[in-house]
Amino acid sequence: QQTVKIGLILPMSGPFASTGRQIEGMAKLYMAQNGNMVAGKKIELIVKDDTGTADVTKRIAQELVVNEKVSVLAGFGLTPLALATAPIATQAKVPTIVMAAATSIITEQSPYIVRTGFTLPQVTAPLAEWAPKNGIKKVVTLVSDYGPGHDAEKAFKETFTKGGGQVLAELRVPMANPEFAPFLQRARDAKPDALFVFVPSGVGSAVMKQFAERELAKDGIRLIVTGDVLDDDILNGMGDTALGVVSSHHYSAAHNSPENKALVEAFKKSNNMRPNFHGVGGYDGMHLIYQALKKTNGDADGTKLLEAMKGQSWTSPRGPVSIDPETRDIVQNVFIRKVEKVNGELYNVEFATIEKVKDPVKAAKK
Amino acid sequence: MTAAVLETQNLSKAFGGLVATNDVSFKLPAGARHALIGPNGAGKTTLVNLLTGVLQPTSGRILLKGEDITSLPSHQRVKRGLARTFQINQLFAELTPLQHIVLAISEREGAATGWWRPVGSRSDIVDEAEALLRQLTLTDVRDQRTETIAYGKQRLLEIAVALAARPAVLLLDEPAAGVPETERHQILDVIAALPDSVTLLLIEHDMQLVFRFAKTISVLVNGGLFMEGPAAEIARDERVKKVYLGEEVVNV
Amino acid sequence: MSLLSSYFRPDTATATGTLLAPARWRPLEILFWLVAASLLWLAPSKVLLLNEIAILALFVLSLDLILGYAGIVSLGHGAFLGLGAYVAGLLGKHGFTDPIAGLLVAGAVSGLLGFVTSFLLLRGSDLTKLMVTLGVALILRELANKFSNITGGADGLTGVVIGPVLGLFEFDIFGKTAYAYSLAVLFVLFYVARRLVNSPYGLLLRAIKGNSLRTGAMGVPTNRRLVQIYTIAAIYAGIAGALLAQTSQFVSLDVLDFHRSADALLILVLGGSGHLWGAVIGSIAFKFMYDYLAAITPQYWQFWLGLVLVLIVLFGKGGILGFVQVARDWLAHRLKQGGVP
Amino acid sequence: MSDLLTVTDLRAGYGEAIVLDGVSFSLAAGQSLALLGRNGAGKTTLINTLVGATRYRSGRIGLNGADITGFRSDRRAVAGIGWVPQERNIFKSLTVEENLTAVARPGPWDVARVFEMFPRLAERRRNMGNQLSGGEQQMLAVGRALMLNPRLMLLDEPLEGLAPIIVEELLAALRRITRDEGLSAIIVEQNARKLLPITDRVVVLERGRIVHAADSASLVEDPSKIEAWLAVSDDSH
Amino acid sequence: MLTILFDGFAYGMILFVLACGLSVTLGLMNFINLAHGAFAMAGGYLTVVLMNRFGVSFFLCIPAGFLVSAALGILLERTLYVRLYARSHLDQVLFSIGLVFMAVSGIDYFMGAQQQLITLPPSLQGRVNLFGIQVGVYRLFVIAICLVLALALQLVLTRTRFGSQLRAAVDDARVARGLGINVSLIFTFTFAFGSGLAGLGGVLGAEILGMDPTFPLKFMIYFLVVISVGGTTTLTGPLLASILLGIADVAGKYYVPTVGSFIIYTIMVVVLILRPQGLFGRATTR
Ligand SMILES: Nc1ncnc2c1ncn2[C@@H]1O[C@H](COP(=O)(O)OP(=O)(O)OP(=O)(O)O)[C@@H](O)[C@H]1O
Ligand SMILES: Nc1ncnc2c1ncn2[C@@H]1O[C@H](COP(=O)(O)OP(=O)(O)OP(=O)(O)O)[C@@H](O)[C@H]1O
Ligand SMILES: [Mg+2]
Ligand SMILES: [Mg+2]
Repeated sequence: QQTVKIGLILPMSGPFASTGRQIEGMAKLYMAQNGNMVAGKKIELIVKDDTGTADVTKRIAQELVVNEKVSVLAGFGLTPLALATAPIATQAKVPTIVMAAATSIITEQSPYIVRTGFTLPQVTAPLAEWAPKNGIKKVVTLVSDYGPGHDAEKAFKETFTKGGGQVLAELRVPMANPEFAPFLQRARDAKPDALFVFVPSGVGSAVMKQFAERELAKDGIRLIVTGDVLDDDILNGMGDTALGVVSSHHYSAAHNSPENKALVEAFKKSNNMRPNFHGVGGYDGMHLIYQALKKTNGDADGTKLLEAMKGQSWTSPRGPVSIDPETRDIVQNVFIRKVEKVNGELYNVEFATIEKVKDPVKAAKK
Repeated sequence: MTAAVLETQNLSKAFGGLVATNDVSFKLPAGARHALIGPNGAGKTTLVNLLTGVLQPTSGRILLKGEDITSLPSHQRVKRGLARTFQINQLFAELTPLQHIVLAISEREGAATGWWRPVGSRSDIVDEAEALLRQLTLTDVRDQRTETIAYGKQRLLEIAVALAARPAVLLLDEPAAGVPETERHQILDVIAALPDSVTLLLIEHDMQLVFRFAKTISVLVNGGLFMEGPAAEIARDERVKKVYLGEEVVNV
Repeated sequence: MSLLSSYFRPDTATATGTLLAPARWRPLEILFWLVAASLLWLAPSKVLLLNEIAILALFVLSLDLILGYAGIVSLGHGAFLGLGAYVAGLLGKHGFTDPIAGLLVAGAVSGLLGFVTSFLLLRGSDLTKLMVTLGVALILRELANKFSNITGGADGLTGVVIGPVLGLFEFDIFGKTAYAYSLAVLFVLFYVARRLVNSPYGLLLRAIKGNSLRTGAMGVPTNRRLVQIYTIAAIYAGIAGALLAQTSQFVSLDVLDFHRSADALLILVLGGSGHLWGAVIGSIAFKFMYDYLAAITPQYWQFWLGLVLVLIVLFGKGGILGFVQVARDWLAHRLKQGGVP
Repeated sequence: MSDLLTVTDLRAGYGEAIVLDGVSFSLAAGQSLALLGRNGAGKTTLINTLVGATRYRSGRIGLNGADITGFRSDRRAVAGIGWVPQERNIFKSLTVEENLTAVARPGPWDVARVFEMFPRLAERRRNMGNQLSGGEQQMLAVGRALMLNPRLMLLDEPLEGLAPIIVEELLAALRRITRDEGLSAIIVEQNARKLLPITDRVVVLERGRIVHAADSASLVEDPSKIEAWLAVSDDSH
Repeated sequence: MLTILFDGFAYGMILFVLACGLSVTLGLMNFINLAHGAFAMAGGYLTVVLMNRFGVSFFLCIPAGFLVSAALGILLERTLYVRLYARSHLDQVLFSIGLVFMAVSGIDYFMGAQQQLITLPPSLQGRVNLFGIQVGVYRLFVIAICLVLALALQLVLTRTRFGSQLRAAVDDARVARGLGINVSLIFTFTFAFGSGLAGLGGVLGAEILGMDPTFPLKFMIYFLVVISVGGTTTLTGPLLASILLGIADVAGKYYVPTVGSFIIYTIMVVVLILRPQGLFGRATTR
């Protein structure tokens, strides 16, 4: 079989379309840069829209496996979409690369799932470590009231309290909720040093704006968030209200490395937008597949590919990364960043690095 | 006189300030051929709506065959033998006359909840329906969607549906409205042909019809009973002339 | 003569004939089911999609029962689909793996919810009904999200295990069993629904839809009938949900999403509400349209779908079936004018 | 004197069915015409076609000189046609008074005068359209048409459901209006006898064709003639 | 406490600003126009483009948003909507959803899938002290506009002949025409106005909600909740309903956060059970 097919299942329409676009754009960009021949095999990318609906994702995955005979499944914008597909991966022995969905448990659902995105706890814990060291002792957490939100809340609290911090209140915001006034008011009442926020990108801007509008800063409350809130995709639109907000994440379009500079350039040219943290997951996902194929020199057998992927390490645009052979999660540096104006545009400028962070949840289990 | 099948006791209905039915107490003896007349807005239709349970009275009681039905929902009143026609057609625009009648009969026969055998599988019902349609000269429009048949025919269907329920008491609210002179006799014949076991209350503004039909008449004015009596008396009464009949010549 | 004509204008002379006409099985109908079954062998690469269609068709069919026949509009029918899915999923997760039993339980539970909520729908305008049903569905979704310890919340319900159908047919990765199973269930329930809508009871429902004042005056306990049909529809939807959960062995919050209910409404109107076939044809058209368009342009297929919807409404009253009907009439008209017998 | 309304070879129907085929007649200003016919003869269809509320097929409608065949029905109304629909069609979410004012056009007829003609309506002026008795709706329908101050009134069974005494008053009023104010009227009515005294001419419609026409005066002597015309000839359509 | 009240009030106003256009097209014209959000989106994106690309002042965007959406309304009404007034509510639902889909992908195609945001002019940022409570300037601004709008509209509809002609046309277009009411003109005008209001809602909402292609679908539920709770026969109804919902929602989320997500829906269902025609709707008996 001369061509190796990769099934890329993404939400390309509906509320999570932007995630899909980033990843698709990145995957295509990677292929444009590195050619579509690897170890004598022609790489064919099949992009499918699952509209962010689990049963559709699973069906498409099945079709790709049984009809298209794809060697690798990839994409997955949301946790349930990945979870729904896990059994297929196991049953069909197809390596499945999760590029975006960020709950910790996913990789445990099938030995064939590999992660090139991030896990939420992985990027949250470092912030919780950093905070107490930087004069933040009392915090109110504010998260979206759904799985990932609860993960973030938990991850932050554990690390933060370990570091001597104190969580005054844990607020959970309904998913569909354009108005944050009541929650911000509660936060203010609690008089914390800082407010920790995790909400899916897209909702973030509303929090930022209303945080600024209510001038919580005036009451000496700082805003610390996970990178999702300051998604590079929309950061620049948030305006000066975002200036100075501290966040932690595994990727910033402003990351200072030649690889990244090149990537941002190219991506702006091809898709005229900034790459964001989902995009980079797609980029590295493709890289991982290419590397694995090189290693098996072209053998696309699922199990072989999977083995080849384990332990891979390379310098990604986000910095040095590797695939943890046990958990199949990605091990990467997490950065503490601050929003600053870089020649007219808002960016998350990294000022501290926590190196080689593994997914803390699984680390704790051992 | 025979016992009252239908009786109201101090029945009243107020719409906001307006008293549409004002302390009406009247008896309808079994087998009666009674007419209810009165000026426009006197409260005739309201009274029928009260009797049939479309409206709830503000005060007073309604008795059917001695049983208090004041608070019964309308469909249970029908089950107890009280049917009515509407002043303004209430038909199923989408359905054919045939379907109307079959449905009404099925409901009467308790067959309308049968959900396995198809409509029309019971020949007795279909035959009865056809007979009724023939009786009201609706055979020619049997299978047309009701909204497309002429108004006059729709009036006939309105009556046919009521008759299909085989009521003990039938309230007819201006059944002849919209039916041409030359064809009103049909309606009258149909009504006249009904056995005495059916008690009839007729509301009409067509005096010819009223006085050919009614043996006794009640006159309703401003929601209250103005006077009651044999048709002949009413026809001659000056006050009735004044408030209602005007110069209309009525031959009794 | 096709199955359509008799739905629109009776074609026999005798009264009994005209009444029975719609109930008679037409060649086209029988053909349809034969083809549907044979696709299991003829189009193995499509059975996964076909399975999805069969389930969708059942769901839309259940909506047709209340909307097309009884005239109850609903933007929250997904509630029953979702509930059914979760019930079946949870059963599978906790060791009760027999699919058929799962279906029945799911149907029963959804039916119960349908029965309870039906009483909220006896008054008010279309808009009111739309919003009450919508509200119920949204509340149910929030509940499912809140009780994530039971439902798995936003991550979805994993570890759903479904045993072989009738203890014989394992669910395979190719989706053959799934499709055969769903199609069989769809056929049985379609047949029952077909009996129901062509029975006096079905006629009664259409009458209530037409004019409930009159049905009341005929002696029909209108509300009780509405409650009944709503409950039945809920059972149907619950079973559809169960099929969804069993054939994908996974349940996530999106089974309760607004778009499920909205899509069902769309598909029904697209196919033609008030005819059981409208539900089926609508589902087929919708899914294939989606599959086809999304394959060409994963990003913008919605645009073309939207365009099709708009055109269908503009040029064909009553969805695809109505469209076909208009075409037929036009043709018949032309033939008459052309003097062709 | 010139004709106010001229109808030539008018054809109309619904979908497939042709209901009017080839109706021609004319009406002079101040003249009133009784339009008779059995159920389904096409009376309403004719009225509605004149108003422009049915699908018209062919033929010509002229209103004092101007050809209004191509007019949208609201422009016909402006051109001077007042319509009393057979089923009254009172606007249900408007009060009695609003029903009148909504369609009002300048002229001798105003709310006050309509109320004076139908005192019953004055009492009910605040009622919603759907809270009226049948007869009250009928009165309102007539009053509403008058509010347009039309040249030509088209009344489709305007006496339906009115108490005898009101009928007399209305007929008298109609006579006055046509005689004194030069208004023309086409009146559809089931009871031919009632119309004879107040109309100038009688037209009988049968299956969409005019089968008889005569001067009312000539019929007043023996109305039986009309009954003969209208008599149920053959019921086999 | 007072702050919460005000916040709720302000939130209510956002809801109203989004919904008031719909209370015209759906409420008064009885057209189930689910594409309402698309018109709002038109206003919103117009603002985004004008401000972010051409640096036009926000204050100019407000009238611009209204006019452009209104024009769009006229265009679509004349060409498409006019054919659907006589149709069943279901056809209208299908049709307008179709439009939404097209709008969603259309915007996505031209503007991209990611969220678009605007930054208010300084004069509208920050807070002022209003009888002892800190109040967002922009919120005040929105509230002012809403109140004026609602009251003006309500007056036009109840006090003028136009109002009754519109209702007549909605009740029975055929007869209204036959009685000399220029139904088409009235509908076009009203629809255009409703679309304009929708656009205005988009402009004013853009800052707080942000604009992305799925906007029309994302907020559809909110529009509909407001209209159904407020009742469709008046405009003050939806206004009061918005305020009620806003305050209840904010207060509820403040005092009993755990049930936060249920509040709006629960209120809606309860209200509609008790008063099917909406809190302030007039029941129209048959
Ligand atoms: N829902 C309502 N709200 C307020 N008033 C009403 C309502 N329904 C009827 N009315 C008033 O009650 C009075 C009686 O109405 P009803 O229909 O009983 O009169 P009627 O005797 O049938 O008159 P007609 O002979 O014209 O049909 C009328 O004046 C009418 O305006
Ligand atoms: N909407 C419609 N669609 C199809 N056919 C119709 C429609 N309305 C009327 N018809 C048919 O047109 C013919 C004439 O109807 P029309 O109402 O004009 O008669 P009419 O003389 O007014 O009868 P009536 O005295 O009962 O009012 C009838 O045969 C009727 O079946
Ligand atoms: Mg009456
Ligand atoms: Mg007529």
